[in-house]
Amino acid sequence: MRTLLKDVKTMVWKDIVAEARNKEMVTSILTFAILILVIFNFALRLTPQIILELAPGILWITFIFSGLLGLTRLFVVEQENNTIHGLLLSPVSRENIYVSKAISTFLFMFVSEIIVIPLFSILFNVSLFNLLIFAVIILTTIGFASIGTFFSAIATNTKSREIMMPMLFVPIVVPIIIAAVISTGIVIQGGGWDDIYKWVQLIVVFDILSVVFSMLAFEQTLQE
Amino acid sequence: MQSSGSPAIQIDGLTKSYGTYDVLHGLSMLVNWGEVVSIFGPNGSGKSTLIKILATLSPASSGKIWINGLDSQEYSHHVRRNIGVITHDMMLYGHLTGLENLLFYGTLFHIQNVERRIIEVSESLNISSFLNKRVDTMSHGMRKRISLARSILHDPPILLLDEPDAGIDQIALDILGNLTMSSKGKRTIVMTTHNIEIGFSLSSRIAIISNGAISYIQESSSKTVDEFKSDYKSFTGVTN
Amino acid sequence: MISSRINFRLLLHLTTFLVMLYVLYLIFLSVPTDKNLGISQRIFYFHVPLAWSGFLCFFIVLIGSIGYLWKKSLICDRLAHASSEIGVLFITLMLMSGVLWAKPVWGVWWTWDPRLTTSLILWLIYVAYLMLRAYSSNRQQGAKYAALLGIAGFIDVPIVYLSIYWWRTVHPQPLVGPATSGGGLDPSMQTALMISTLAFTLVLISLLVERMSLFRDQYALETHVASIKS
Amino acid sequence: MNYLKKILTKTTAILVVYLMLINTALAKTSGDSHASTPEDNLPYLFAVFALTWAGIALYIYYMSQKQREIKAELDSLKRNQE
Repeated sequence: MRTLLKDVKTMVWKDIVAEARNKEMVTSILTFAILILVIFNFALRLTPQIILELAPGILWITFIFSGLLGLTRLFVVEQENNTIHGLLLSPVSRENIYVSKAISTFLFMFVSEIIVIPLFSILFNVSLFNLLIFAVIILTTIGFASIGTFFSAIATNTKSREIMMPMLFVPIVVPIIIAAVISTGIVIQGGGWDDIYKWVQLIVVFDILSVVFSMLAFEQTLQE
Repeated sequence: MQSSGSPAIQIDGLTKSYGTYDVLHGLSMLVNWGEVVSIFGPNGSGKSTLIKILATLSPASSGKIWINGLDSQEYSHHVRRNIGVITHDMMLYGHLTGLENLLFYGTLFHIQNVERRIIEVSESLNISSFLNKRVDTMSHGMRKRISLARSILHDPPILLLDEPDAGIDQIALDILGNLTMSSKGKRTIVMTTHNIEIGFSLSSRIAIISNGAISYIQESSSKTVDEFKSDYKSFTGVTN
Repeated sequence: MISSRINFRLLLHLTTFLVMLYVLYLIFLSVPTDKNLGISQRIFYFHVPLAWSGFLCFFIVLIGSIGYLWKKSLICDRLAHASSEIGVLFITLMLMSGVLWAKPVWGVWWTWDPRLTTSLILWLIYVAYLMLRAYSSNRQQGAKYAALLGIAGFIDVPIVYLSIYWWRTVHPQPLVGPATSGGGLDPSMQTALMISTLAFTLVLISLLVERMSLFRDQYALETHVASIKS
Repeated sequence: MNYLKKILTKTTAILVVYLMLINTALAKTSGDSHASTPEDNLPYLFAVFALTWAGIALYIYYMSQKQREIKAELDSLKRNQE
């Protein structure tokens, strides 16, 4: 357990330092997210009445597509000098490599989302500053990051990562997309914990399943 | 580290198949402590595959490998601590400095007193002067030397070199040669190379892979380079 | 040996063919026309068996995937690959027949009904499965990745169904659901449905056997070519 | 095997046409007995039927093409070896 924490900490630290220097992941997620928000503003004529109906959908489309952009590039960093072999040659277990990558991904996605939320609130006049919405965002992002990291490892090794990543990722995460959109909508419309309880439960179940599955199966994505 | 009795590397009936096609077929080999073994073979003969399997990067389809007496599939964690691997890939993070890279790998190997060990290794490889530069600003030769430092940081008793001489400059080549010579008797080295002269001069035994198995293995002292070259030709049908 | 295998296959195909002929007789000549839904109700005898055999295919993919990852058995890989192709074919046909049934019965081509939507997601997952094999850098990698997706997809589908089911109750649609499937079936209709399901399962098995043997020949040839080249 | 597939493809095609004809006949009679059920529905049934069989027939055709490719390659290999 202690070595797990230490190894994961070391690897996440490495990802954060590298990210802090090149800012590739967060910048690409963020710029893409802002562009999507702007397009939505032109594409839909949003009156104050319908904005409450559409806001959750817009928010989550933004998160999913900008997140996908980050996920697609996740393992490219490790491929540049074949550093992934460096990791695999160290005595760190494969599960720990997965866990650290998933945590880094979660952090980068979450940081971008935290920046998008106030922007969204300003641009669309919908307040998203609500503890329940944060909880939903955190839990759903855990789901995205955990299964996304797994599929990113697969997609990176195929001939066309840009096509394979969304094809693998989107159909599988349909349940948590639905759950996230609906519970965000309920909270925006004034609903409370009791109204979103079963949706949150669904997200948590998905998170647990995807983390367990990915940890068990991650080794298979790395072997040749 | 060297447990008494068991050889450094023992390979028994190693087979690696891709689908129904066998790259390695029933390869067996024994490497004793302190030996330097060079493996030659034409392209696609399975040299790199052998190194990958020895390095636990790729699982064997059948057959067994013992490294330091331990089954390499079952005790892969222990095995990884005992081996250092050098390939033409640098395995360094461009956005981190040389020092950060070494610290990162050192921590992953749970090295006691990482800083002291890094100083020790950087002095022996003469890399201290550019240790604080970011790797992506270094020259190719500098990176190669940092990469060498990375592979011996945890002081592995066994080194696996997969075409280490491919695409490196003279300085790095000299350092590699020094490293190999200075490790003679201390470290066990298995290397693959295309350069017969270098491989021959560095190693104590020379082997040829063909048809997925070791078809030739000799003490290098019993032959001259030219004799070996003609042997190589007759065993593989190609002049390197 | 070889001739007996071919005889077995011939027998299988012949049986499939005969049962299918009988089903066609039942559907078009024997079974009464549904009073509420009219003649289009006969689509039902294609639609439901296609769905059943499509889902069965993906169950076979799961079995093959587990077998391949666990035992590295190449037969399991062929089974999963062949089954995924046939499953995608069946679900495609099922979705198309669903669309063509929905129009006369519900007045729209498509409803986001849980069953229809889940089938669509399922279809997407297994199209990704086939793409993964096509885009992988080599056959072993493709087989392994596809097997992982075959298992993940199968775990995911019930959750997809549940979420869509809940989602539908939140967003009720102004349309009526399938009015007369299930319960109020005439006994002769039930028999026809059962035999039709059997017939489509036989079609599935026939196709599967042929596709698997084709894969075996294909791989054997590739291996042979690879060994000649090296 | 190739031969069998050819037969299968052809019979399927014939079967489709044949049963479409039957269906047309059927539609006329059933149209009379069920005044309430308009014949408009019939094309849908037609379409489903044709699609299903066309889909399966196409798949069989695809397989037979593959088989032919394999055979051709095998033959060329044999010729090269001789």
